[in-house]
Amino acid sequence: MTTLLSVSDLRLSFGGLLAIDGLTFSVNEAEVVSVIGPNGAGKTSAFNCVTGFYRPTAGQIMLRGRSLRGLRPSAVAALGVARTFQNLRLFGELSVLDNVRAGAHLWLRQNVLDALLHTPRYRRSERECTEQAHHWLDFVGLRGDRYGEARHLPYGEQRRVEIARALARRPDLLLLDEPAAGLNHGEKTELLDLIRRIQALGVAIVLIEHDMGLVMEVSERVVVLNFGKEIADGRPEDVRRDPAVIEAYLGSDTHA
Amino acid sequence: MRATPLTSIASLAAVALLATGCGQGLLGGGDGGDTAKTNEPIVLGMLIPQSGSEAAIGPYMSNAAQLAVDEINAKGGVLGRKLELKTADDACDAQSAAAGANKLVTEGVDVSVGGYCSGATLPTLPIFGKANIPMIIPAANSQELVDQKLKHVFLINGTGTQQAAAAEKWMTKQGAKSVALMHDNTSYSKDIALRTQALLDAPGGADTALIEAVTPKESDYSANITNVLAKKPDFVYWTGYFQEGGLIARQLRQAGYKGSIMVGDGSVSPKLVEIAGPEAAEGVYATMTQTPDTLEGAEGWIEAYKKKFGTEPGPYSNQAYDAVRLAAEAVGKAGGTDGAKVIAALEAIDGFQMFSGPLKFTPEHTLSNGGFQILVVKDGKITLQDSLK
Amino acid sequence: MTQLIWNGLFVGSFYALVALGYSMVYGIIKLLNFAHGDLYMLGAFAGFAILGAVGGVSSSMALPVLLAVLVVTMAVTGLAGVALERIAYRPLRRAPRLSLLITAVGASFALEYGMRAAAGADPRVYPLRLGGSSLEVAGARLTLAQLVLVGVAVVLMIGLNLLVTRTREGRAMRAIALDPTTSSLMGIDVNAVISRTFFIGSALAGAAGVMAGAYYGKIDFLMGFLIGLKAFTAAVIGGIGNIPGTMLGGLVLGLLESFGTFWLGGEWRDVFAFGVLILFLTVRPTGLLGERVTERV
Amino acid sequence: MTGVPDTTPEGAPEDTVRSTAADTAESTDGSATAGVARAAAPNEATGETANEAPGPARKTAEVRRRGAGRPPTRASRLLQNRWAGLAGLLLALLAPFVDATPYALSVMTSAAIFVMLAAGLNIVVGYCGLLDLGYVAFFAVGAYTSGVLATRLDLPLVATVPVVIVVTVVAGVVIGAPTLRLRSDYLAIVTLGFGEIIRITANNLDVTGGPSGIYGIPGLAGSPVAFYYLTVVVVALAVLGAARLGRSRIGRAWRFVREDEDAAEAMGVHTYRVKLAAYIAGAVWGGLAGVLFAAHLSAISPGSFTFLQSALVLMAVVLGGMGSVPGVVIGAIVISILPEILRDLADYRFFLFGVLLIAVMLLRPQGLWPARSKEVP
Repeated sequence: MTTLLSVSDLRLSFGGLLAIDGLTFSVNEAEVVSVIGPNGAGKTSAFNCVTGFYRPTAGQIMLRGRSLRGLRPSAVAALGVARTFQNLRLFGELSVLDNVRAGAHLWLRQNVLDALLHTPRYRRSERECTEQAHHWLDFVGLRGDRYGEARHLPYGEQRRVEIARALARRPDLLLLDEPAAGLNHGEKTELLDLIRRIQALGVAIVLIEHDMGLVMEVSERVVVLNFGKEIADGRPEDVRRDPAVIEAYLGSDTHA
Repeated sequence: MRATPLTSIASLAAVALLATGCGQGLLGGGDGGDTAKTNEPIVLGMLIPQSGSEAAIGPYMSNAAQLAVDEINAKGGVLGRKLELKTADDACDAQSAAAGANKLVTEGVDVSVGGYCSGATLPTLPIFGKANIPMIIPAANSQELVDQKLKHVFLINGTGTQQAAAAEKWMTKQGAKSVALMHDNTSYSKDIALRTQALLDAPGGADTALIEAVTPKESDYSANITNVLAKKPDFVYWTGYFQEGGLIARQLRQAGYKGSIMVGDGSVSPKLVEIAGPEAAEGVYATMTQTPDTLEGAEGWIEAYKKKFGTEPGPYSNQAYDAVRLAAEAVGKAGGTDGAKVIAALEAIDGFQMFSGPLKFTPEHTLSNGGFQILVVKDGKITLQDSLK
Repeated sequence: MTQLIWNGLFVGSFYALVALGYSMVYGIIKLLNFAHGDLYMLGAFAGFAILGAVGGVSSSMALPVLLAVLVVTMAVTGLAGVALERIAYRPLRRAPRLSLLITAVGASFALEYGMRAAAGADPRVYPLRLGGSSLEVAGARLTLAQLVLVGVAVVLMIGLNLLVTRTREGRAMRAIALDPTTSSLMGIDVNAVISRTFFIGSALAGAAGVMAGAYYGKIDFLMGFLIGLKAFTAAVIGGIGNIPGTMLGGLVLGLLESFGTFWLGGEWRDVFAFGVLILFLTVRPTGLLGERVTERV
Repeated sequence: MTGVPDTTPEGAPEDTVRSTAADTAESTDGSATAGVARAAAPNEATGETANEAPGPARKTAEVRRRGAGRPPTRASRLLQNRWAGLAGLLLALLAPFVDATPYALSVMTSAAIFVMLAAGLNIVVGYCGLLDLGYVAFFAVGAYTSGVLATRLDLPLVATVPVVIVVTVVAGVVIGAPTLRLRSDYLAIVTLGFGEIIRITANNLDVTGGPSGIYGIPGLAGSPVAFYYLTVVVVALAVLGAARLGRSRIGRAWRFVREDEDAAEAMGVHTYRVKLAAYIAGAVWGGLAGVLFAAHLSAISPGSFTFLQSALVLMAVVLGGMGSVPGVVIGAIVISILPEILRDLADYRFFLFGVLLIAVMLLRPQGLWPARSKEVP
């Protein structure tokens, strides 16, 4: 198994507050890794560091031996990382198809002159782009209207569109930030299936999730964070029995 | 409307083609030419600001022009034809002016008697020129209008050069040593300042201490005034408009300036005194062309104007009045409204009586005598100080 | 030299007064109230109308009368600001920021040209003027009226600062600035506090308008446009949303302009001021006293 | 808008729908396969199977058949937009046959130039969501560059066009590069400041003729009619170009930025560069409009490039519908022709504009002719 992403000794502070305090983990090719932990543990911050939205205070982030630190998010995306957001971030007033076409931005080969003159290359690339968008919407099993505005879709469908958009990027690494939040039971089952099918495409997945059932079901490894510190990293069944994890969750539960 | 696109476009096209039959379209052909016009009125077109920042000026000019038209018509018109005045708004803006000029051309104007803002008048020159319409410009007077040496353009307002000459003459007469020139960075104002500077630069007499440009429409000119006073001038000449002129006079006095202050013709307004306050305005000189107020024997004219419009005449009323009279004179001399003949008639005029004195155009089509004189604020009123004759 | 400094401080105190309203409104609802400069104009005209209604006043009574007019005008422009927020801004609070900005531009036009339709394009002249003799201090010439105006500005600014830092009202404002949703959950009436913020900010602009009218004498419907831009520049220089910073920014901009005019000549003054604005926004967008926001790339 | 065909699928002849669907597929985001899938969609009921696509496209068509049951209004909508454009152009071309007086030509030429400005600003504000309050700066740069070169070097105006493009691109970069990193509301004021800087600079420099500007700029065509037609053609191409850009990869990226910058970044859109591209495109459009303006008026001065002009262009874009090409064209025509019709109300014009801006934002933020939110497959 080759390592795809390795994060070592990642630190991030906002002013005096230490949001991430020495996080180290790695993800292999086509592996599903979950990052769990109580609210405010620094999970999403870690995502934001990897994808370039935050600048880490210290530490290393390597993707296939290339450092991602200091790159802007679009440059990270260009290296094959795609993500979804904790609170849906669709382009609400654009059509569903256009949303997914965003994923094609990086590999679409056409320039301004092609667009102005409508060259054969423009037509070809637009055709391909639309085909791909339909393909990925089919892949995530979208039932709703693809031509209408994305914001008019039901919540669960919007989640699917966001994943389809990320997949249209054809990433090697997909970061999913709480994809099951707000989904009903049936939708969660479909999500589980979807994650497996994505993995089958050879895409590695890092998952932030609160639904332990889902986490235990799909993950090959689980990383547990608490107060910005990593407290466990291992196979799901091992992590589940880790006293530190139980403490963190029980502790946080009693306070909650 | 549920028509198919093709039918609707076809019907549009049909409507359009039908409409061309009305005569104004491309296929409509000419409108008969000048031959048919012998009994129609002679149309004078006047482009003036009726909206925008200078909107207040428009009525002064159009009223006076109308007064002249009515007087001439009362005496039977010109060549047996009546005069008719058409106005259009230039909003003191180039684009509106171009549209307005084209509008006047479309309405069949024979002579243009308008033009107040120089920047807005410039783009209208080729428009009237192409239509072979002579222009008698009553107010706009920037040097660019003259520099183009256009045959159809005549200026009956004093030019910047003439105003600068009057200013220099008065400064020398007052024994000024060191003159500060202030302008507002508009073409009219800057032109006078630079021309005054050129005259002052000649050996002898006063010298230019500095030229200071200010931003118009502001309230605080203390920074500019500090610059001016640092050079310790004994004469300050402001060539811009009264809004800033009043503030500058006031702030100069507040800053302790004791020397003379003079303003250009754009600042000659009772508002100048009001803004500056009576103390600060007292003794301020102004370079100004002859106005009804300062002209002996103009009382009757002012009365007629007041009777007709219920207000006092204002800036450029007399020039607008003269422009109409001059146009009538030239058309009469030319025996018709043919552009070339009217231009020739204008060039040949010698001794036609106007407010500014007997008229004869220079080869550049400007007044041979600008008629500038020096006014002064006395007891809060603007009065004649010296006619510089 | 001292003259340049005094000129700069005097003009700067006007900038600061107007900039405060900008800054407060921006701080609390992140709206750049483009029409704020026009409230300054509105204040000047309101003062003019009130003075006209009062009639002739002897010059010995000028100062007290003007102070009374100042207070009334502040109330009038304050209410106008509140109305502006209610009509034009509140319905759009959840709309995209672009809509809100465009509305603000529209409000600016409506105020300017509405005033033009009401009062005409010609400048008006205040019937009552602060004149007075001038005195010389350390090589700078200043008038008593200027001292009074600067004094009033300082009092207003100190009062505002106390209000924001020491009172319940101020705490509520700061809370909303940080997080409007949580604030409303905590029982703060967000709408009321925003209204009051508009009232205070607009009242300060109105006060500056009356002071300008009484000192300079000439008022016109476009007088708020440029000072609005300058006040924004001042707020950015000092740190928008930060009250002491904004005051400092006003004074700094006044000084910069004073010296800029001296060095570059009057025709380049505005280019200089806007250049400084762009420089600040590029190099230090948080301004002199603004705190750094968490860096997001 | 009367005269704009308001067709429905029922009203359009069947064969028109079919043939146009084939040759206009390129004009939408749709592709040929999408077009085929369209033909195969259930409600279309053409009964033709010859166009059935093989393989994956076929499959997607079926999926959509199951999922997205939308009435097939797209072909007619497509017709509508394309025909609306053609009808507008035809109208513009025929107008001089109705009225070719110098006045009408002058007003129509100005309106056409204004349409081009609005189309350019629409790229910046409508597509990309960046509020530019100093757009007239690019108009000025274009007009002055061509005017100065033409009068000082005695060049024909056409020869200045390449230089104008280069200069406006540079201006776009110079103005955009430092400011596009700012938050959107700061950007608004900074662009306003830049607009003023350009105007004041033109007013202060000698090479630009100072306050009185440049006069005697040569025209681009012999007669006003010829120049009008030239302007209409150039403007039509510019509008078409802006629309095509809007439907391309970069155009979508602009909209992604407008909708959500973070999400756009996450999808690999270099938001800064994309914004700069919008700015540069807007600058070039504005600059070329400036050349037409200089040729039209023959004299330009700083007074033509004030903040009011920027505000008017913005007004046209907002009124017509931000991001909507037909909307913006109509908005621009309304804004430029209305004052000519209502010359008596000139003094109230800006007051009305201000009130209208607020009213549009409050009541109909999408404008008169909104951008399509629903996609035509």
